[in-house]
Amino acid sequence: MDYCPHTQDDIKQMQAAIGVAGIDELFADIPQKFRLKQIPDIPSALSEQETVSVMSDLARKNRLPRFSMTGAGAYHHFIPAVVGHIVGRTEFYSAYTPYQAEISQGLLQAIYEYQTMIARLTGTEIANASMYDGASAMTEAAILCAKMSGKTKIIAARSVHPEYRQVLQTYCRANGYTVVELAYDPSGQIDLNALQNELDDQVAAVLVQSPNFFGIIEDISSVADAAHKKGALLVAGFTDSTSLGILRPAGAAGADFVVGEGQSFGNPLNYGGPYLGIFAAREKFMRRIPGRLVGATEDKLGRRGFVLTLQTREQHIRREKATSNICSNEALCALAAGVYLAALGKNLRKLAELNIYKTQYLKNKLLELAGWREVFSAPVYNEFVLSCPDAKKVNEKLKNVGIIGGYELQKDYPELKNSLLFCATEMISKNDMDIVTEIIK
Amino acid sequence: MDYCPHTQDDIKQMQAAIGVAGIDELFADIPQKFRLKQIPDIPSALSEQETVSVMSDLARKNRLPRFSMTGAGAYHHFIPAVVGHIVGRTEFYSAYTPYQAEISQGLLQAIYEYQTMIARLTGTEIANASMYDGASAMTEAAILCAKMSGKTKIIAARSVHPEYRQVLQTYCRANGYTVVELAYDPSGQIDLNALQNELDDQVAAVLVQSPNFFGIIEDISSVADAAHKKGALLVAGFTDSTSLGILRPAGAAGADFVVGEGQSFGNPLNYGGPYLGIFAAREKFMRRIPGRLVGATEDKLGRRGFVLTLQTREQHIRREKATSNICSNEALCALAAGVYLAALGKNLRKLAELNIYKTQYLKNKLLELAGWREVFSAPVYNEFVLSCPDAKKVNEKLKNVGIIGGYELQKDYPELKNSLLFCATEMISKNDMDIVTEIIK
Amino acid sequence: MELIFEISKPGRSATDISKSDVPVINIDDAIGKKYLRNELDLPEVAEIDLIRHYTNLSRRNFGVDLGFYPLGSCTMKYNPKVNENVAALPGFTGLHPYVDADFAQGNLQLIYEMQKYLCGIFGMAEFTLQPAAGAHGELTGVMMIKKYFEKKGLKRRVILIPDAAHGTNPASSALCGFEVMELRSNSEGGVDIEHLKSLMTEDVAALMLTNPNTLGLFERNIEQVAQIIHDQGGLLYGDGANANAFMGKTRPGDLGFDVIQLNLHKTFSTPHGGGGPGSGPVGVSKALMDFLPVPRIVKTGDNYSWSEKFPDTIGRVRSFYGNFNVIVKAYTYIRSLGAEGLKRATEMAVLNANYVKERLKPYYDLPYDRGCMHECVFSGKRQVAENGVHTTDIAKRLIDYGYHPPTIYFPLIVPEAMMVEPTETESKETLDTFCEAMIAIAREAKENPDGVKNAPQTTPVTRLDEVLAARKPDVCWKKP
Amino acid sequence: MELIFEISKPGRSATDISKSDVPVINIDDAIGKKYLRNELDLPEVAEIDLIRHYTNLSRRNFGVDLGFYPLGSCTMKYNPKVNENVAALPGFTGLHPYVDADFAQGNLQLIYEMQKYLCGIFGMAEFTLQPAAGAHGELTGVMMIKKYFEKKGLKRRVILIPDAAHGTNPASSALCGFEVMELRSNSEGGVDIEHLKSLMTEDVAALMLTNPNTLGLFERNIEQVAQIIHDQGGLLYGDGANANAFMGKTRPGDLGFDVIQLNLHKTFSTPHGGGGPGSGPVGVSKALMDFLPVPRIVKTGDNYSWSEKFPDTIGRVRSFYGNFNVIVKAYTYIRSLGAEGLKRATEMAVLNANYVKERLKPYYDLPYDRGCMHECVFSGKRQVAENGVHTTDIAKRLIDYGYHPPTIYFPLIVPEAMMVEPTETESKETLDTFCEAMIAIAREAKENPDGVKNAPQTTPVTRLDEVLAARKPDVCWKKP
Ligand SMILES: Cc1ncc(COP(=O)(O)O)c(C=O)c1O
Ligand SMILES: Cc1ncc(COP(=O)(O)O)c(C=O)c1O
Repeated sequence: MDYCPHTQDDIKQMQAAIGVAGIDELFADIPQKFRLKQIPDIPSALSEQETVSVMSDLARKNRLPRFSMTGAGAYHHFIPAVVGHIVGRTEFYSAYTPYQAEISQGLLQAIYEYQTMIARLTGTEIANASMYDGASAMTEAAILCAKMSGKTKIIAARSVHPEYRQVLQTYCRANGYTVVELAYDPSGQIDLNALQNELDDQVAAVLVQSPNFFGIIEDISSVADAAHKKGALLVAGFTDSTSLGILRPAGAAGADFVVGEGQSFGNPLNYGGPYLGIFAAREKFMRRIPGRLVGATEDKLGRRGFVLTLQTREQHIRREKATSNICSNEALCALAAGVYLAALGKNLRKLAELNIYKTQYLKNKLLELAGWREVFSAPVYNEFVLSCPDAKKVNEKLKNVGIIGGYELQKDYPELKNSLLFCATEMISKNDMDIVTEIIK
Repeated sequence: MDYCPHTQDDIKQMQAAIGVAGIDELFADIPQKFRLKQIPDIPSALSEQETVSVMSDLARKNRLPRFSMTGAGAYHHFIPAVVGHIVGRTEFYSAYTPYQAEISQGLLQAIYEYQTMIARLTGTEIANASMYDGASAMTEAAILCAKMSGKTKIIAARSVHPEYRQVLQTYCRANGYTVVELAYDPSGQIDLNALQNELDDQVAAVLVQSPNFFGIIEDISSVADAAHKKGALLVAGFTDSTSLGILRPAGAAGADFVVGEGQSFGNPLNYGGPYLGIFAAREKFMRRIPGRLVGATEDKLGRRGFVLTLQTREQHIRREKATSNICSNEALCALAAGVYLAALGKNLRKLAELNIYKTQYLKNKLLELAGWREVFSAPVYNEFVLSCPDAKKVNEKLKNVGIIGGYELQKDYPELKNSLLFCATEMISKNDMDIVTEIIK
Repeated sequence: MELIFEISKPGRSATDISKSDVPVINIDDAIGKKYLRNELDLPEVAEIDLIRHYTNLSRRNFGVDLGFYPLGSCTMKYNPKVNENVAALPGFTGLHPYVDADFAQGNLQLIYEMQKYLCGIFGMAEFTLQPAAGAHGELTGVMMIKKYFEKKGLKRRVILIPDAAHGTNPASSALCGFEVMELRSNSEGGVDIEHLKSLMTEDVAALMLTNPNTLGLFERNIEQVAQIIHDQGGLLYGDGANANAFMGKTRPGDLGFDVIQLNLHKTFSTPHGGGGPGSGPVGVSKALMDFLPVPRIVKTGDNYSWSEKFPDTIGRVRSFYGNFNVIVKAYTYIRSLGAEGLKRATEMAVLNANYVKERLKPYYDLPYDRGCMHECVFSGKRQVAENGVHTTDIAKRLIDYGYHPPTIYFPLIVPEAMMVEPTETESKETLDTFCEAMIAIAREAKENPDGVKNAPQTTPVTRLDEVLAARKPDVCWKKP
Repeated sequence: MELIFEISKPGRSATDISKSDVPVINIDDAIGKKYLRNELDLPEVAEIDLIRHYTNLSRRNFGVDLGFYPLGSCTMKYNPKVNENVAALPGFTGLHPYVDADFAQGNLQLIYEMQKYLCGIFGMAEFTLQPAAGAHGELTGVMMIKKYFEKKGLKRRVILIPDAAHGTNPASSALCGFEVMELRSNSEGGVDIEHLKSLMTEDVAALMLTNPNTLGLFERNIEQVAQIIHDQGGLLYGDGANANAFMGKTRPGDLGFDVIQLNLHKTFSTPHGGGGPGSGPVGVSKALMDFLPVPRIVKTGDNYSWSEKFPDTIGRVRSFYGNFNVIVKAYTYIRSLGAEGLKRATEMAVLNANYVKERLKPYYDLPYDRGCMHECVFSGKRQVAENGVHTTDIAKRLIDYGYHPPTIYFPLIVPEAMMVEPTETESKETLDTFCEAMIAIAREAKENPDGVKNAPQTTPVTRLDEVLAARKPDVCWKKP
């Protein structure tokens, strides 16, 4: 299939208008020796029908699990039908960044609404219109703290998602910042004493997640106090963003930045992407934060309208002095998140409660199994850690019947041998959970 | 789930405005004894998530075949992606009949374009914007011929789709018209001598299909001449509408009405519906044909616009004198057909050729099997009839491996024992067809 | 906008055809030149042209997803998106109608249960889901009535139809060879009992009654009406297009109806598709069950299958089994709402209609001033008399206010009729702003009648010349 | 239009939550009051409100499916619908990133083959698909460059970037701790070789070159440029955002580039989504392979899996594996076009750009009058000087003609720049009507400059006050 509308006639006429005898003349600037005859290693073209069958075969090579008990940064939630119908509106998805406000009011308003919802959810005053994912959101917040303060030390709780910390390391290494990792205590929360000891006047930011990677809810306000006393800023993340529907927002507990993965808000699992980074902050950082910001303004007749604003923060104006290099972001995922939140409204709390009920049930169920124990004691949202006689074997058994078990923590936390991180959302039924224990035992 | 936006407050205020104390007062006109307490036999309400899982389970109770060799009035063709994206535009599907032209120009123009494409395809001058299906299109054409002529006899070839003839019978019985069935000859075409004999001055219309139910291409012009000589009108149908891409249209061969099933044009199999009845005719019948007609006109500034026209034919104006009782039709299916035809354009012929190639191959393949014979000799489009030692057994074997075999003709044509009607479209691959013979032998 | 033909250019195409994986044969030889066409005059456009053409066309069309659409008698309620999604599942869309029942147990169960649900909701003995639309259902019902009398060896020629009835009622009766006699409405907008008595003879097969009728009024004397018909051995046919007015509150079966047709696309919330597809199931009482069209679905154990073995059937009214995929959406709607939800839908629909009626009463004539059901009918008489502003003008002006106009000039017994059916899915806010627009237009009719007569002004075209369209019909484009 | 918050009403909701099938527990006890929030201030709207709100918002937005969108440097080509459909297959959308590789062989094969295809198209040794966008790819590439020198025990501080480069280039370099030095363009719009020589020292890690550059001009001296960089042990980085200009005609790998990033959403036709998601794969030469981010995909036999065992990796740049579902669409695009189709896309893209350049040259200043590649850059200097009409005004006026404006005021080295990238999916007819609009506007600028300055007039809002927006930022709605 070929998507060029050019007929032979068109091409002739256009060549004449340009004054070239053939297409190749248009590529005269490419030195002869570098001209390519033919792209290697690409299968020949397909008709539309062939394309569909080739791609369907490939999709079928994947195996969709019966159900899954792994969250660990990506969560299986029900997506109301309206979300797909709205993000499927071609006026939205076939547009690009709304540089030209007058013909982009739809997207601009939708994003302004998204920013407002996120600010309210996170207990902050402002939010941008998305970073790449939770990891880059947290990382850019940390980098920003360092840039603003001129300090070079960043404290990250070990209970922050391992991959987020790896991304943080990658960015910090390139910038010569040092990352100090902070232990968790037996409850699963961060060790406040360890924090006190690590905090010195070189610390730009403290990074925590609540719920953290273990599903544990952190005591953000204590962390915030400790950090602020030492002039450090607090970057608070979260794992499953649906937790924002019921947990006290980090913003309200004193965090300077609230960042995290927004996938749970109306975006499919998609094998890891596209997702969206939620980035919210205190108002005072408005002119420093990375990413797009939509602002309300007026037209010549005083009618309300929306535009991209404070662009002097951005690379296309500030170049090497920009607060970030981000340009394309995850706008459509943010739109989905906005529609999702508008669809649920206050029901987001009900959803969070349901997740908690399911989680409790699964935990109790699994604890009935011989040799299974709780690893941590602090309260959790929809994930929890249990240790068992043989984690690998458990997952193997479940896999054989098409069920995804828990996340094996040992690879990231050597000290947590045979410990599994389980997740239960509204997508798992009582019946599913009852089956699980049958299969494992 | 409940789709009423009414809050308790709203309801109170509205009751007050109306002057009733409660909802039940609004139903005061319903005699007490007839008031219903509770609808029986309906499962309790479902949440959106539950709805999706209940319906998905039901859908999974169906078994999708690996591939199918049955056409017989409904055809499996590839549907270009654009079709779904256009009929999925909510401005189209959430609208109703475009009574108010000024806010319905989109649909009206699309239907005007559809009418034009159909007229061109069928070799006629006019086409309406859809009947219920092929059967009702053919039946209403026959009834119309009888009404216009005052004659009461209708000749229908036995090679017309059995269900179409059954529907015709049902309508004619109610109207006191007699239907005479016309034999086919050994070639599979209708028996022209038999036709001559049946034709008398009481015959309102002759009904044929080309390709007919056996896949055979009829000699429409001879039939037309015969019919017209005796003052009868010719209603020519077709089976798979993609055949119109390559076969001489009945309109060009002298048919007065060209009718048939349009499902093949961009509409999924959907287990039989919704489909769309194609109804095309000679210009002289314009003021008599059933169904919606869109016409071009002008607005006050002389700009081109489109409206529903010649509505005096229709029930909402003419009531019992209307040419038909049809009101809601298959507009969205007609839109899909229009988009499909616009997408393929001249490629419709290529598609038809591909169907012919596949059909030839399948026929030859099957004829290699011991005891398989061709039943008819005339040329076919993408269906053909073969007789074999044990038709039931063949289909049983195929069914066991998830393949739909041929249509068993015996139930409609007792004389065609162990005869199967096979169909091969672009959706069946050489590989599939090679497997088939392996399975059968 | 240009026509697809006007943007067509030879050599373009929006999709392609696969190369053949089987031997290519000579078509002329295989089929014969005389059977082949030599031209194929279809548009040739690239995918980008096609998408832009139809997408921009869609933007010149108004649907209920864009705004209020109070088109009376058509029940333009909001259709839930989840229904669209589940109906699009390959399991529902992918099956050929002739697959062996083993492949289609899910579809068959759905059809079987849908019939059961409808029997429960409407109090009928059995339903067929075959008819493709309401009018098709009417025809099917009338055919059964005809057969019913034939079975009895009786030949009744007449069907009584109220003057307020929808056009499809007489049209369907006529299409079935019946003679139609018009039944007068009384001063209350109900059946004129005396007139009914005078018309009801041994020659009358049935009364085709819409209840509530097209004025949105419930027939208070329904019991007596049924009595009169049945006493003479006649049958009572119910046009169920207005079922959104009583579903969950009363049942036609209990009211004495022998046959009813439904419009699933209205009451059971399937998108109207710009004029269709619809679905017009027909429900019957025990007495008429044997005449139902074939095929009918039978359940044996947990197994479902189709059967044609019903000797007294009127036969087949459509190929295959009706508009199945529409039925999937309606089934989904019933399952998600449940008994309580269906009842609430009716209650809110009636509440909305009465609210609009009360708010607009002072500004527009209300020919029958009593409690209405799911819709209310005003008359533009006053505006015509005082300002020469017609109902069409009011309708077109509403477009400028961002609304789809109500149904106009129907029912015929109301001069300059405006038939408003808000449906239950509209909020009080929407009704209030609509009513304010109607009130503003009533004022405009007085103060600036020409402004109203020149509406609409906000549309891609202004008022179109329908007379020209009918006088010089152009229903098929010809290259200039 | 009202905000979703302004149409919100307590008690409404567009979806519901299932009743719990497991025991309900007391949340306050289970979690502790101090950890719970007491308010949740989200909009409350019914499904009908939500659909109407966002559908009507969409109708106030312009996308390439509505019309011509020549936004320079962004490659707004038409994106095939079939790609959307296949990417939506449950097999692709439904998998959790942490499922065992056995469940994801289809996805892994797709990623593996996609990397192979990109290597073939661009002549690189290996690709990573992890970066989420072009700028993310730049950062990843620059990090690898840094690591490359660290491995050698060298510390090079500088990256050279042409003055015409896209803002993300210097921003990415800075975000990686490099010092940016600006490289001048010569009179031909190419690299000023002498300036390059003078800047190129042992302290320079790399030159970040966009070829063709943002003027749409191919670097004729590319061989010499590469030579100069490499002679000093430096690396040549290629910003591949403009790959639509050469894909199939030449390969960065052959031209001497050591690292390039692509913008799949541009060259490989994935919808831009109103600003994203995109995808920014990075390709490297053999010398840099070891530094690629982890995880990397490995094939053993017919089996695919992820591996992190690459000691010299720069580490991880994103969680999971990148914007997988975007990659599915790009992969589909490559498969359907094949080698010939990709080449033809480039050829038609360049043909279109040169056609527009030639047609508009007489009316707008063309700072570099030579054959362009996939885009051409005009200057509005003349209109400013003669009529006081600025490029913004011209852009806004184009909106009234039904077009999305080109990229404006970029590249920075062209005053009043208008950067037009037609892409290959646009027809001659579209380019002609666009050019006629541009010509008409040039005339309007002379005859009626105020008309142009007051554009647009056809939009729901007229020109918006961006200064006010920045001076009194309102980025989060507050209840009045
Ligand atoms: C009262 C009434 N009866 C019958 C019909 C006919 O239904 P359909 O359009 O589905 O054929 C309609 C709908 O237009 C109607 O309003
Ligand atoms: C030349 C050039 N380089 C880099 C980028 C950045 O790509 P992205 O927006 O995907 O981050 C862009 C796109 O805006 C570009 O045009």
